Amino acid sequence: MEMKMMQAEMGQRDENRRKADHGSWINRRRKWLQSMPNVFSIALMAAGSLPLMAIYVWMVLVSFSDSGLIPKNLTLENWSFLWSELNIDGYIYPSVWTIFLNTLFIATGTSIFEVLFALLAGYVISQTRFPGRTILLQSTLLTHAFPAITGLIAAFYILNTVGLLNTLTGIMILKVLGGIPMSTWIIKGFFDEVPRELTWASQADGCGRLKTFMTVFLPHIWPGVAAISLFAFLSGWGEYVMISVFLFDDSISTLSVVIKSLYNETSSASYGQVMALATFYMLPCVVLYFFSQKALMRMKL
Amino acid sequence: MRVQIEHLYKSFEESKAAVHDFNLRAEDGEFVTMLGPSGCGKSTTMLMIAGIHEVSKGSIYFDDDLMNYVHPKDRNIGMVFQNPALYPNMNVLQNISFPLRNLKVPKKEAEQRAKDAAEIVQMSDFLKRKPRQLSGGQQQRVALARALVKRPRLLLLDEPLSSLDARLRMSLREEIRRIQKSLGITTIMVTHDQEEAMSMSDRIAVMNNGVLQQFGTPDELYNNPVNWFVAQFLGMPAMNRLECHWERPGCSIHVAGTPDVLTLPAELAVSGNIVANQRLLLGFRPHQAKLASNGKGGAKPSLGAKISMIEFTGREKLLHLVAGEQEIKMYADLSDAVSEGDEVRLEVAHFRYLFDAESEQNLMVKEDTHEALAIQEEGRMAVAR
Amino acid sequence: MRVQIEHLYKSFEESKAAVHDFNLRAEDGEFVTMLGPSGCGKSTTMLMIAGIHEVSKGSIYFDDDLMNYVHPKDRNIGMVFQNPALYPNMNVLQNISFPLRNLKVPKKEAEQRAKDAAEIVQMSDFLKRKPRQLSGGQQQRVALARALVKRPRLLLLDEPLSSLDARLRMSLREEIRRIQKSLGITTIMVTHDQEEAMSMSDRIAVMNNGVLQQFGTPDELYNNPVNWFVAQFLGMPAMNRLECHWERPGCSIHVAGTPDVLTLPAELAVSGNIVANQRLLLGFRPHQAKLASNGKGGAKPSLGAKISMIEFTGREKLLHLVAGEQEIKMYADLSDAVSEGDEVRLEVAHFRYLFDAESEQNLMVKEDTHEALAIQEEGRMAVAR
Amino acid sequence: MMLSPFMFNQYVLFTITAMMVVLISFTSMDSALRWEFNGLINFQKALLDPAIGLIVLNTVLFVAVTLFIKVVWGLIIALTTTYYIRSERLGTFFRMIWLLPRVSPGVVEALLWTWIFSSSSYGILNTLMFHLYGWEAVDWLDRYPLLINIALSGVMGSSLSMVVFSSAIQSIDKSYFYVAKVDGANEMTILRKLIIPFLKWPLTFILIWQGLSLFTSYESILLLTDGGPMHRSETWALYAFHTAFFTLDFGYGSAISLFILPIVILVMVISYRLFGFSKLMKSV
Amino acid sequence: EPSGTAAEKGEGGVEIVTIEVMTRDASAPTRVTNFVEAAESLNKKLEEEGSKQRVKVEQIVKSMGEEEFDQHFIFASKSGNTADIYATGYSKVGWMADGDYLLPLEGIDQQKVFENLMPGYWDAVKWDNRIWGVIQDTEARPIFFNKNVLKKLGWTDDQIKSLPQKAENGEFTLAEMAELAQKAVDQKAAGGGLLLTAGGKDLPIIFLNHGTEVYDAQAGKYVLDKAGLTDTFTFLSKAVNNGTMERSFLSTGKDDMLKAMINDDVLFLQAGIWDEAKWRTRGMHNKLGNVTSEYVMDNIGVMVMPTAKKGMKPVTVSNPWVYVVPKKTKHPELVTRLLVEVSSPKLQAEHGVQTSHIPFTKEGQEYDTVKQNAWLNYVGYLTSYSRFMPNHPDQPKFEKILKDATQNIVNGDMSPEQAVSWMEKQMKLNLGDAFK
Ligand SMILES: Nc1ncnc2c1ncn2[C@@H]1O[C@H](COP(=O)(O)OP(=O)(O)OP(=O)(O)O)[C@@H](O)[C@H]1O
Ligand SMILES: Nc1ncnc2c1ncn2[C@@H]1O[C@H](COP(=O)(O)OP(=O)(O)OP(=O)(O)O)[C@@H](O)[C@H]1O
Ligand SMILES: [Mg+2]
Ligand SMILES: [Mg+2]
Repeated sequence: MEMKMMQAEMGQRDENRRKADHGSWINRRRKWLQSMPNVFSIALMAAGSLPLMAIYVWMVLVSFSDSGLIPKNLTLENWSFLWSELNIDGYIYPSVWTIFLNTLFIATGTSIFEVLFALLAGYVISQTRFPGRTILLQSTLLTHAFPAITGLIAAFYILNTVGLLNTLTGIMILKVLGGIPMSTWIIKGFFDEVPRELTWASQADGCGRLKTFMTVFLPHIWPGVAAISLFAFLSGWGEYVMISVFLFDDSISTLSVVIKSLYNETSSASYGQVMALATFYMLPCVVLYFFSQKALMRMKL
Repeated sequence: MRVQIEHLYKSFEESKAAVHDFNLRAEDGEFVTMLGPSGCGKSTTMLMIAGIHEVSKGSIYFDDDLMNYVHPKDRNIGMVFQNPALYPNMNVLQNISFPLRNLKVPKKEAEQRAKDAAEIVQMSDFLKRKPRQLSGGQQQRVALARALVKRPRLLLLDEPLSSLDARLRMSLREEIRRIQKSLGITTIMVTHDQEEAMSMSDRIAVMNNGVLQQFGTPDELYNNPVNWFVAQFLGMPAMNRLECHWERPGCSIHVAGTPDVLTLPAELAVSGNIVANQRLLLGFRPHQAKLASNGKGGAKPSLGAKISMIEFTGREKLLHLVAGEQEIKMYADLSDAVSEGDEVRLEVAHFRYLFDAESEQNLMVKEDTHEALAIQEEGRMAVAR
Repeated sequence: MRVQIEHLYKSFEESKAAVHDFNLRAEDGEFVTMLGPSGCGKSTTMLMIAGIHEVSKGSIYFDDDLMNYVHPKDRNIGMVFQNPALYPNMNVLQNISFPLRNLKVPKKEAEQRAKDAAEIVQMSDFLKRKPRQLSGGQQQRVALARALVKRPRLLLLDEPLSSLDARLRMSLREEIRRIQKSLGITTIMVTHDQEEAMSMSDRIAVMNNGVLQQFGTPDELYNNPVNWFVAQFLGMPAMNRLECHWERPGCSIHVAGTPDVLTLPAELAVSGNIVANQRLLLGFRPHQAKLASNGKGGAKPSLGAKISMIEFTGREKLLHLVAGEQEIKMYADLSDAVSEGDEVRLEVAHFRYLFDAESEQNLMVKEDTHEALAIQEEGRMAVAR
Repeated sequence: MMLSPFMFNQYVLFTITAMMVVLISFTSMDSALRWEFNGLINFQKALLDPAIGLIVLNTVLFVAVTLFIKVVWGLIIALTTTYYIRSERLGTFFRMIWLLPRVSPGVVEALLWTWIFSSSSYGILNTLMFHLYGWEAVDWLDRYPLLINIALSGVMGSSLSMVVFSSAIQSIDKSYFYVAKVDGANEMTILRKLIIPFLKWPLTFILIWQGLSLFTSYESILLLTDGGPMHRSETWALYAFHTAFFTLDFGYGSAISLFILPIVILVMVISYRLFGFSKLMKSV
Repeated sequence: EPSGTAAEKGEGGVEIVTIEVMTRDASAPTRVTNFVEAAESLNKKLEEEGSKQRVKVEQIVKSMGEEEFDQHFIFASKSGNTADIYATGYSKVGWMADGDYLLPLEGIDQQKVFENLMPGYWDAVKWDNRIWGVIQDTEARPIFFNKNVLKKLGWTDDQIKSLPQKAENGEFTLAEMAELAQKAVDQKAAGGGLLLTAGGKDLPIIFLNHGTEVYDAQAGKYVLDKAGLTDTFTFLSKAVNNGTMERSFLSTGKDDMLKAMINDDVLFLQAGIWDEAKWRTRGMHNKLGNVTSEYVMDNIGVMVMPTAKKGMKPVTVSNPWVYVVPKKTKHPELVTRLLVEVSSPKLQAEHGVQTSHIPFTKEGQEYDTVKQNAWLNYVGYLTSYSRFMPNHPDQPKFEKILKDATQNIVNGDMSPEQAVSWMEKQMKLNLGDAFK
């Protein structure tokens, strides 16, 4: 009982000696100071992101408006190319859906083959030791650094020789070849992260190479595959220079070329029309992006 | 420095509280351990003491100063984690002198003091190495030196040894204890290794599910656990748990699934609210039983069981027994001639761990302990506003 | 199935051999442990047995079949790694049935057998969970089930327990041993935890630096270690090491830095190539000494020492002593009234660990042990073609 | 076997391409696409080219400043969204927004920016400025062609560095931050002594990889200002493209583009030495 | 499947031949739309002749830059993917013919429509003494002067009215013009004095009016007229140094120049006659937006660029558009006939009126609609002072050298003499054999 008294007394003494309580100004100030970085960061990001957001929102709005660059009256007219023809300056372009399919062909083709080859190469480079491996990796950098411009002439000769000039396939092949080094590099990083024990376990569990790849590697490198697929798709989807140089027929032109031709100085296409087309052009990218953005955030080197 | 924690709560976003009404008082120079299973809120509590997590409710005082809103860097504490978290880009000396440099201690002096600290943890020969060139134990020692170098008022250790192998763990335990003692720094350590807690601490706080179970000296906890959770958590191999019920309330116990009845030594007989047939848990540690000499049960009350397995531990045998349906472990001398499958009788030499099966509260806790606990509680209440 | 390994070598790219002339023979149904410090080549050996690493030189036989060039998937082994290495995209049931599916066992049957295996490791309630939803110990049990499910001829366990906490480790040890025994699968396990090795194995192979040190039963290794490395590696806390030299060659020993002389029990007296003053290492375990009853040294030869620290372990006290300059640890009863700083005398009760200081070979190893080792070696030679 | 497509790309195709470029650079190939070798004349021309001074300056400015912006802005986004902003959702949201430029095709972006910076008083920026500050219409793209190109490729191009840095920061063990705070480090020290060193590899990678990309890329400038007005936003790679495909002097264009190679190799050697880049490549 | 011509069997065994016609200039679509009518008229003739073939025109208006068009043409030709007829500036005839991309149109000059073609204009489509194309239109690049600014400087209406005649006669010199321009700037009558367009076909005009020769048509080689170049460079250097000309004129956009003129902010501007259409349609006037031809002619005058010395004959440069036929066309004969049809006065006139270009034959120029067009009437006489730059394959290189040298002068990096010797070096390097 006495002990109890003593304890309570001590508590009382503590209380008396204690200086500042939860609500005192010094503690309020401390609290405020500690939340500064958070608040400041949010403010900075909001300030930075809003204009960016605004630009894309503006783009969509203009596409639905009939009054130049400042969106006012809403209308669907600019989007009429979806169901009727795309007619600018009296010139009728091929159906936008044909152009869309052309673009899609290049983009998905690039994506599929680039990922396939990068997977094969990344797997070997990451999982096996062989003479010349380092050199191979270094050469990746060199190819990356090689001025791509003049390669275009070489590419012309090569394409012309194999008869792929003025074909979508030709463009696709060029895109694939150009993208392989970067994709391989990224996917190699994902292969590197696969625990070796897992591959050993699968061997001990009776898997051959292919099965090991499918069951052990694929689930691990999935984000990487998603990331490079997206990148490959985007690069194919957005390609402009090669298409403008190597494709001659309107029937196989792509959205990038059409849009570029629409905003040339000499063209009189309306802003709304071009924006509508541009929005239409961006849409698949955005959709894909929403599906794969988680994968993107896990990208490593 | 004295650390006092009062009615501390922490909830992470909507989910239930990770720490619930936690109270603790570490006296100046004391070594207090927080012990509990994984996920019970030990680290969370530590991080609140360090000021890294915000406190949801409650107060933390260092001596008489409210610390809740003080930035970690102004609390003057040293901290070591399970992962030594040495800055990989700095060498050992730079790592150790880092806290001093943050205090704007001149470079020369900082290095000298860092060297002294390195001396204490016996890492003087490795000052120029980078962390990745050190073994796990060496890294931990550097982390310790880094935590100590600025002579903090409080040392916080969050499972500093759990990633090390047994041998290293053993030797670092001694080292930490030695240093802490010689410097006299109040220290709070987190662990889920009861052996570590027992061998190092002045007092231990056992936690479960975010709630403090018992706070006392290793001895108190080991001998007078307030409930089954504390009892089974301390000691290795764990305490045996026999389900039983009162045969004669307060005096003798019937072990479930067997014909055997055990009588409580007279001095331990329990009184109070006892119901006939009330279900009980009898606890005893593997070394608190022995084989009845003739194998048949002697004068003392004994329990029949069958040996299911024998483990060899070097200096003894660990017998795995089955009594009724219940498993029991006990030590036997190397010389005891028993083999797997034998039927034996064992004498339980200890009846201080007797729990109510419902509440799992210890029925044997001495009155004064209960009282002390109550007082402690009331003291806290008085302090709270 | 019998596993026989003969003159096995492994070198990784030019550097020195990670495994050097390794020989081992695991009989059908035997549980063999490879024990050694980190980096001594245990995992490397295991991976060669599994067929994942290529063999540099030497042979591996399963029964009488040379395995060197057989693909892992055709060796019919089950393997558990230190990191449980569960397929994160599959649930528990799929993980366990995976090896069966590879053998083209029909889905129904595979799942049934997987469920049975899950039953054995008591994971039946978690079949639908993904690995990341399991605790470390549960993951290990799933890995074990996966290794067992196809009833492999050989079970390889590479530190299956090292990532777990003490309590779990303990319970899984028992489980593995129980399963292995009941299924009678030849098992090779790697560990660097001597306690684990001692409590689980039929025979232990102690390795150091890629070289096999000793291969025998836990008992043999514990009581008759062939050299200091083996002796200090087994038992916890580690064996005490006293530097001494012959006082009377073969009969009595002078402990370095003290005035004390210890006499060998008559039946242990050593003969052979003995040089006067030859430097020795006397080993004894912390429980193989006791305090001389009167504290002054009695009839038996004893050693003077000073208590530097006392650790409380629950059931005993661990005394840290200093004799001369040398540190000693020993257990004392809780009842022994000693405190830090006391001068005490201790009686060493065990003289079977006496090593030559140069070669660190055990001088006390009984002739028959030496002989047994020699025979074993010859047996191997005879089998090799 | 499995490497064959990669090897084929890396060795066969790349070698053919490189060989052709080198060969073409020794010809006077023009619109007629004839292989007429003319020795070193193209290289002499390049050295005498009056535009070269400005172009080299532009290139250096473009690469250095763009890279700087990419890295710094990418780092700022990564840091604020993964470290400073406490709400994980908000951080993810901001990161998602900043990935948008990465997914919009170059042509669309060029289109947007052309209209935003349009010189007419109907240009978006001009309209804004007029309403906010009453500014006269400014011909942004003609007045600040290089600046705008740099700013846009820098800010819009920071997506990749942001992604890389964010995942790197997120993979830093939290206890480092805890310890550093307890050790008395303020936010600045944590950033300098802890986060930045942890980002060494990603930083090196971004610097080298993106730096090389910038040296050899031209598409964004081509689409926005086309190097103009009068070379004021022309970079080396774009100049090579212009010479080859606009002036139709393929031989000379190839020769110009080859001048980038020594720079690239120099950068690689330096980074190899300086950052131990080899380690990154050897990573298992 | 390669593009180009496609033939299909129509009803009654009539073979319909598709002819692709392409232009890159979306602002003058008449260059291809005219072919529809031309095809109708050709089909009529074919029917009369009893031919089984009928022509169908596929129009391609692919808006692209000049350079993109060049790439397109080269690569499409090399791989056999061309259209059948291209509309393009005449200056490409040289390199297109030289690169063996074109079909020579032998004898087409004998056709009746071309009887009264403006003198000398066949040269525009000739290379190596063969005809490679058909003229499509013509224009001129005079000096525009702002009447309001002149009035501010105290000029009377009469003085203003007689200015073009004086320039034509060589009485009003470049020096006087520069002086006037400087006065305008000094007195703040206008923001700018003189603006020169920097395009490849425009920049040489100032050189030609200094009497500088750049090309020896006889030998087919470029020449370096040091005296003329030095004079021109001196003129330019002085003009930018005393603020008569913007130092940045080489990089100023054409639209800005046009805006300055219509808004009375510059005194003299060298531009093309077709630029009048932009004032009419592009809303360049700050207050009025689109203006009428009448407004333009009321406020802005047009004259040939004055010469450096009194008495010299002034020069403007023209860049006539032409039709060329790729060598790989499958129907050379039909294509040739189609070109004849499309050159009818009526179609010339339609194009001319719509786009402010001048028809290239007398019949075209005298066509009703042209005659009634005030603007074309006002500027039509300029074509008699027009010359064209050579259509030598190396012309782009030469233009670049000239422009770079001018840039050096304008920047003040070189003295006129240095610039000339720099040009000599460059021409030797770049033009090789084509330099005398
Ligand atoms: N940042 C967080 N957000 C949400 N919940 C958290 C967070 N940190 C911890 N928790 C939850 O709080 C509880 C206590 O976690 P804490 O880390 O304190 O456990 P612990 O006792 O340290 O366990 P361990 O021994 O495994 O380290 C756990 O249930 C955990 O899931
Ligand atoms: N792939 C490899 N390449 C080169 N050296 C290796 C490789 N794997 C292992 N080693 C080396 O071989 C030696 C033995 O390694 P091993 O993994 O067998 O050790 P261990 O006994 O399993 O150690 P631990 O207990 O730490 O797992 C070590 O020195 C190690 O560095
Ligand atoms: Mg924790
Ligand atoms: Mg290992």
